[in-house]
Amino acid sequence: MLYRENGQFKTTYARDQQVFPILQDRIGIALLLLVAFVAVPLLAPEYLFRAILIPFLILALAALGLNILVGYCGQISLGTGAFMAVGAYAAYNFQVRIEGLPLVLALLGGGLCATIVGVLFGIPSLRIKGLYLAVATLAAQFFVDWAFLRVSWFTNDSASGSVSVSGLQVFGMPIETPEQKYLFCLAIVVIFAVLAKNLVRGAIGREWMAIRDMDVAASVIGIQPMYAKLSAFAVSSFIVGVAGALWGFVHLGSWEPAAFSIDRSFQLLFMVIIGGLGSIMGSFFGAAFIVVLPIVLDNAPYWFGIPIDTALAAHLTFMVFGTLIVFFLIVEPHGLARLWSIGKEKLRIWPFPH
Amino acid sequence: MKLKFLPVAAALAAAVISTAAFAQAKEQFFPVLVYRTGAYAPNGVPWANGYVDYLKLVNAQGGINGVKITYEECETGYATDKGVECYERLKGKGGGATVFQPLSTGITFALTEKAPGDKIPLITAGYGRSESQDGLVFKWNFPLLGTYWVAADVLVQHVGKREGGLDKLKGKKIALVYHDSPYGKEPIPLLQERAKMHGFELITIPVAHPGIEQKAAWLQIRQSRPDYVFLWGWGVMNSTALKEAIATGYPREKMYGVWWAGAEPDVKDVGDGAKGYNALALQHGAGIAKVHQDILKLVHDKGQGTGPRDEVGQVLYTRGVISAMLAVEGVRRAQERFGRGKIMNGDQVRWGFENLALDQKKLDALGFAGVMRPVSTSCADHMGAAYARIQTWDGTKWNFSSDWYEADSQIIKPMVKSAAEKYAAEKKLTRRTPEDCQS
Amino acid sequence: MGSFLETLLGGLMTGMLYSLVALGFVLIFKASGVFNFAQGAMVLFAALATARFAEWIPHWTGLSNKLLINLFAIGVALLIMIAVAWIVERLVLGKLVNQEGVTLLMATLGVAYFLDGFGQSLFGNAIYKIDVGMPKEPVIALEKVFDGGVLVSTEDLIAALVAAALVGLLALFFQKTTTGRALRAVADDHQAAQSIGIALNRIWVIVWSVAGFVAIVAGVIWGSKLGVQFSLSLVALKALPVVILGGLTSVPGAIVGGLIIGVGEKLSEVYLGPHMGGGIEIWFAYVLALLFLLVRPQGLFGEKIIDRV
Amino acid sequence: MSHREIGDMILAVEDISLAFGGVKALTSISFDVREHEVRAIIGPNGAGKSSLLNCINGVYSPQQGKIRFRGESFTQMNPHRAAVMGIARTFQNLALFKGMSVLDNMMTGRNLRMRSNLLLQALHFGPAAREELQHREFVERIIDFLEIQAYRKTQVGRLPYGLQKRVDLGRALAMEPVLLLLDEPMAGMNMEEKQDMCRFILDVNDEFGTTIVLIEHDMGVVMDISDRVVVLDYGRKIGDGTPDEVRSSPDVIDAYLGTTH
Repeated sequence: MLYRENGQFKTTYARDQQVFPILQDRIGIALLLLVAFVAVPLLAPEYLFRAILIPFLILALAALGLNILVGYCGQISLGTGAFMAVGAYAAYNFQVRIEGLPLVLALLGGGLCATIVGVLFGIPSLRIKGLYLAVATLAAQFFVDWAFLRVSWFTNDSASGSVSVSGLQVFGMPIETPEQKYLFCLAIVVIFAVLAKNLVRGAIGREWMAIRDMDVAASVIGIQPMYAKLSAFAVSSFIVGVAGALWGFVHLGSWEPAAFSIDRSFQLLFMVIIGGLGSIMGSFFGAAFIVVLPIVLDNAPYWFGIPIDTALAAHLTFMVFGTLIVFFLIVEPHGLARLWSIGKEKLRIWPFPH
Repeated sequence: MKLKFLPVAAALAAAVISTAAFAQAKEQFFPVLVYRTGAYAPNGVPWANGYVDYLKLVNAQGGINGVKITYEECETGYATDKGVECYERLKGKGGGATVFQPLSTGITFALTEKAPGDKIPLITAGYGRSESQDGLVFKWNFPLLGTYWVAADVLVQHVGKREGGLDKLKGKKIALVYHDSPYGKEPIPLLQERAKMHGFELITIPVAHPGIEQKAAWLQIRQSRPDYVFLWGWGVMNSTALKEAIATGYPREKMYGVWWAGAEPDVKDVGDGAKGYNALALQHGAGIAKVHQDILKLVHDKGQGTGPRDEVGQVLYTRGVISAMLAVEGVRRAQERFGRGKIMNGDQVRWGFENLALDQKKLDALGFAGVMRPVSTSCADHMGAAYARIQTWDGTKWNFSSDWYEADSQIIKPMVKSAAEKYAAEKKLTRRTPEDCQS
Repeated sequence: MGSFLETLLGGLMTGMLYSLVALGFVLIFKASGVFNFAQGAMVLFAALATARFAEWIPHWTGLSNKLLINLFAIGVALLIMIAVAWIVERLVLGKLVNQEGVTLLMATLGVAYFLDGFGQSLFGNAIYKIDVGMPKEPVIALEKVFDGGVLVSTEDLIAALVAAALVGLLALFFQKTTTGRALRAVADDHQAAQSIGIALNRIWVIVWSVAGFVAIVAGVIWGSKLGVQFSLSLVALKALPVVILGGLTSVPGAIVGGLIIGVGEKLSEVYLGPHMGGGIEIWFAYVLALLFLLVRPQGLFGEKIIDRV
Repeated sequence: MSHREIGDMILAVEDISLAFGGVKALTSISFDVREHEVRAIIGPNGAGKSSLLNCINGVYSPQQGKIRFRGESFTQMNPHRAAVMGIARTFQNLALFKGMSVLDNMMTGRNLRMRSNLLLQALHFGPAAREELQHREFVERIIDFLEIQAYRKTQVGRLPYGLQKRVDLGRALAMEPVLLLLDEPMAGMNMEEKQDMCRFILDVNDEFGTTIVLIEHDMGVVMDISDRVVVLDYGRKIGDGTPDEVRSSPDVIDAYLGTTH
């Protein structure tokens, strides 16, 4: 009964164009942010921060970036891990080579380099479509991994090819404790989510979706496929690059190309599809699902005090994970975001079925 | 979704913490990072079994001066981010983790950044980052028994001896076939150093994870005809390398593996083809010593064996046992200073590892006679020993085929120092003072 | 020159195996429009089954004849793969008809996860042996012509021949048998196929079973080369550039593509690798395929896509 | 019929030929369109009507011939330039953006006129926001005009066919086109839907003075609303003139006897 838009008349188009036209949604979001920014830092234990929340936020950001490319512009990419890697290593180089460069600038710099690489590997999309493109993007994946292993300049000539950062700080505030790290990531993620939302509901977003849905018609309306596709690659890989930098700097602290392997790319694609193609919120759902599920699964035996062989537990995790993936794809091919909105619809007209 | 998961996860995590909180007073908690699944499981499993079996043995013998050991396994799958998650999951349990041993160079790198903050030592017996031997910079890392620079150095010494003197290496070709990862790259600086000294040519041939695609690598070897091949592999890469060596007709006698490429899983299913293949032994080899008999008697016979019985005494199993023993002895040593029969925290255990004095007598008492040599660490030297032997596969088992070599500290020390300095500079660390060493 | 020939041969023989795995992809894509990322998992699963049953059968039956044991083991594995095919059709594909290609792709990844976990918890996760009596020692040919001669790995040679035979067999199966024709019909147009009374789900089970069989052969060959172990599931990755180079829907494409990729990989690694620090074969294949696609977006033999308005 | 004076020639198709591989779709077609007029293209299925439109707005590029539009002449158009010059187009078998709402579909028609860059859009601030609003208002006028207010936020994929056709028209109108190409706007509609559509087309032609080229099968409709008619058969022009002239042309008659009924 509480969830209603009755009596909320939109007198101007501006009001109508808000991201959350319904009052209750706005309140909900406000509460969510309140919890995320205030309650969680006060209550959550360290493990939750380090092992779940921080990875969740960073990967959600990456998924958000990928969603712009796959969900909004319809260009499948299996090279996301590579773009994350570019972001991470570029940011690293900015940091070690430019004395006293602020962290935020290093991260954004990482994002920019990822953008360049992303656009470069996006060019084939002007000719190659669908699964062919998907597999073609693997070229980016493997080439980039190789480059960071082989070209020692990228790793500042570390003998092992593994790089590490420390002493992070923003505007004089250190980013050391899990709470600080969490809040830093959260802030960045929220900002990017808002920016991304604005993009996808604006002119460029419409161009992306037009290309996705019917590229011939789009070009007839005057949309240039080249601009639309490459801008999608650019925006997407920028966000992904920043996420990669965060993954290296904030989450791992020390990393090697293996941290951005092809498994990562698949993992992110999972998030986008399970969460919901073409939905900002879906990226978060997907990330939560893919990050939390395996951890919950292989922690479960200990929580319920069932002594279970580690290997078996790991295999069961694999099996349950795979099954759930398939299950969700069958139940709702359009992802959790769709389930969510259906739920809201039902709630809106509750208790009347129609 | 997020909202739904937060409370759930929070509750569960809380549950974990609380169980940890009222964990029985007199128990020392050992987290066990393992990989029993994935591409590297065949090598990860025996190590893990040995590690856990030894912990069980210690408990069966009454614990560490009466302090019982608790432990929990966490599956890393040899993946860095899973490793980090495991670390975070276990570090707070059982009243605080004693020591971590990730058995993965990648994970070691990641944990090296986290351990100091949590004051938990890392043992990386026979792996990890070579410069972490320098305890004045790497306060929490303990590459006990040897690093990859030690391994590479010993291998060069051995082939030099085989040629009749290091000077005879001039103009020779040595190919390094390595796992394309931090692990495989570690030895390269030292080999380059040695190559400069003795004037042999070093050919480096990377093999991509997981190492099942080596045809090209071995075609290169067949064409460049190196006098020796050093194999820096792990998991399926090792057996594949041997098979390709057979397929391209490279003599196994001229192949030398690092001590992670010298165990039963690497040669078993190659069988006779691997005859003559050599590998380093990280001090110990295969075979049943007193400690193994104890494990069989007090653990396996009680039906508490972790793995199959015939695995006891295998190379990687024994390495697991030794790793566990080192961890336990660190605690014992710490108790000598901070109170017998007490539970040691990470900082105290670190002191223990820093002041290990495992002489032959102690080792014999522990049942490690003939398995390994004495280890004694110091604040400055976190390695404690730099000895290794060569072992050779005769088609059915490993036999020692050389006596002990000690790595040449003349060469390694300066490399460690400069590398450690570089790290300290990057991290803006100051070297530890003598006072700090007392702590 | 001798070494060049060796590399070329090595490439061709490896390529033949790639073709074999690629064929698995193509078959399934042709008939059901699914880009089956579970192919690798199927190879591992099949290999594990074969290896383990080859171990167990003697214990159960006291059989001692190696050939018989292997045949039995492969037979059992085949039954299992057919079961897998049937289950996949029932529980996964049947429920996902006319979904987006990428959704199906993700579903197969789910299947892959399941098979990896299931296979290893069922059959174990150590290294297992498949011994079909492959000769291991190489032979040196043309010693007169080049110094050092040309080394030919007999094992690879046999493997390549078996693969080639199987590929030929499947090509025949597609061209000659009624089932094969039915498959082709389905591939060309699902509705039409149904309208002339071809039961899709039956076809799919058949195709997945055939792909399962291909997986077994690939698994046995790679398995006896490398030992059966988790990493086998990664050989499928090597087949991806092959399928896009050859065209997702083309059997000859898979064959030719496999050979091109195999040779390209090995030559690049051996001759370019040393100048670039090595390890380039992992991406070279993909870049090769990518550049090729820029010229021919539908791959070597893929059908051209014309979108009309 | 509407009372607005026909201006002078705005579009001329000169001797266009198009072939796919060996198949000839169009052979040396020529005709012209005058400002403000409603020009119909008729002909049996496969006569090449749609291909002709595709040549005019550059989706296909003819092997031979010229297209002269507003004084400029092109050997081959490209879709973007066509759009910039004010040629809009609807599609025979709907080519709407199924995943997007009615509103967004129409807003894409305004994209060409939007100037603010990525960054501004991302911040959704100042000019970007204002621009978005102005265009929203324009599109709302078209929505009112087409009487689809109720479906603004609905995904077009979910709309009934007739309404989708309207949205298709609306998207084209949003471009404020000079020349509007309609490819069978009434195909598969029932009587009153057709009447509505006729009304819309004529109103567009009236109120905005948009020049219209439409393909239609329904002879009745064609004869009612068009000023002049081009008749194609097997890719050749077999008739051109006012409805009455065409109706009485012998070639046209037997072409149609040859195909329909």
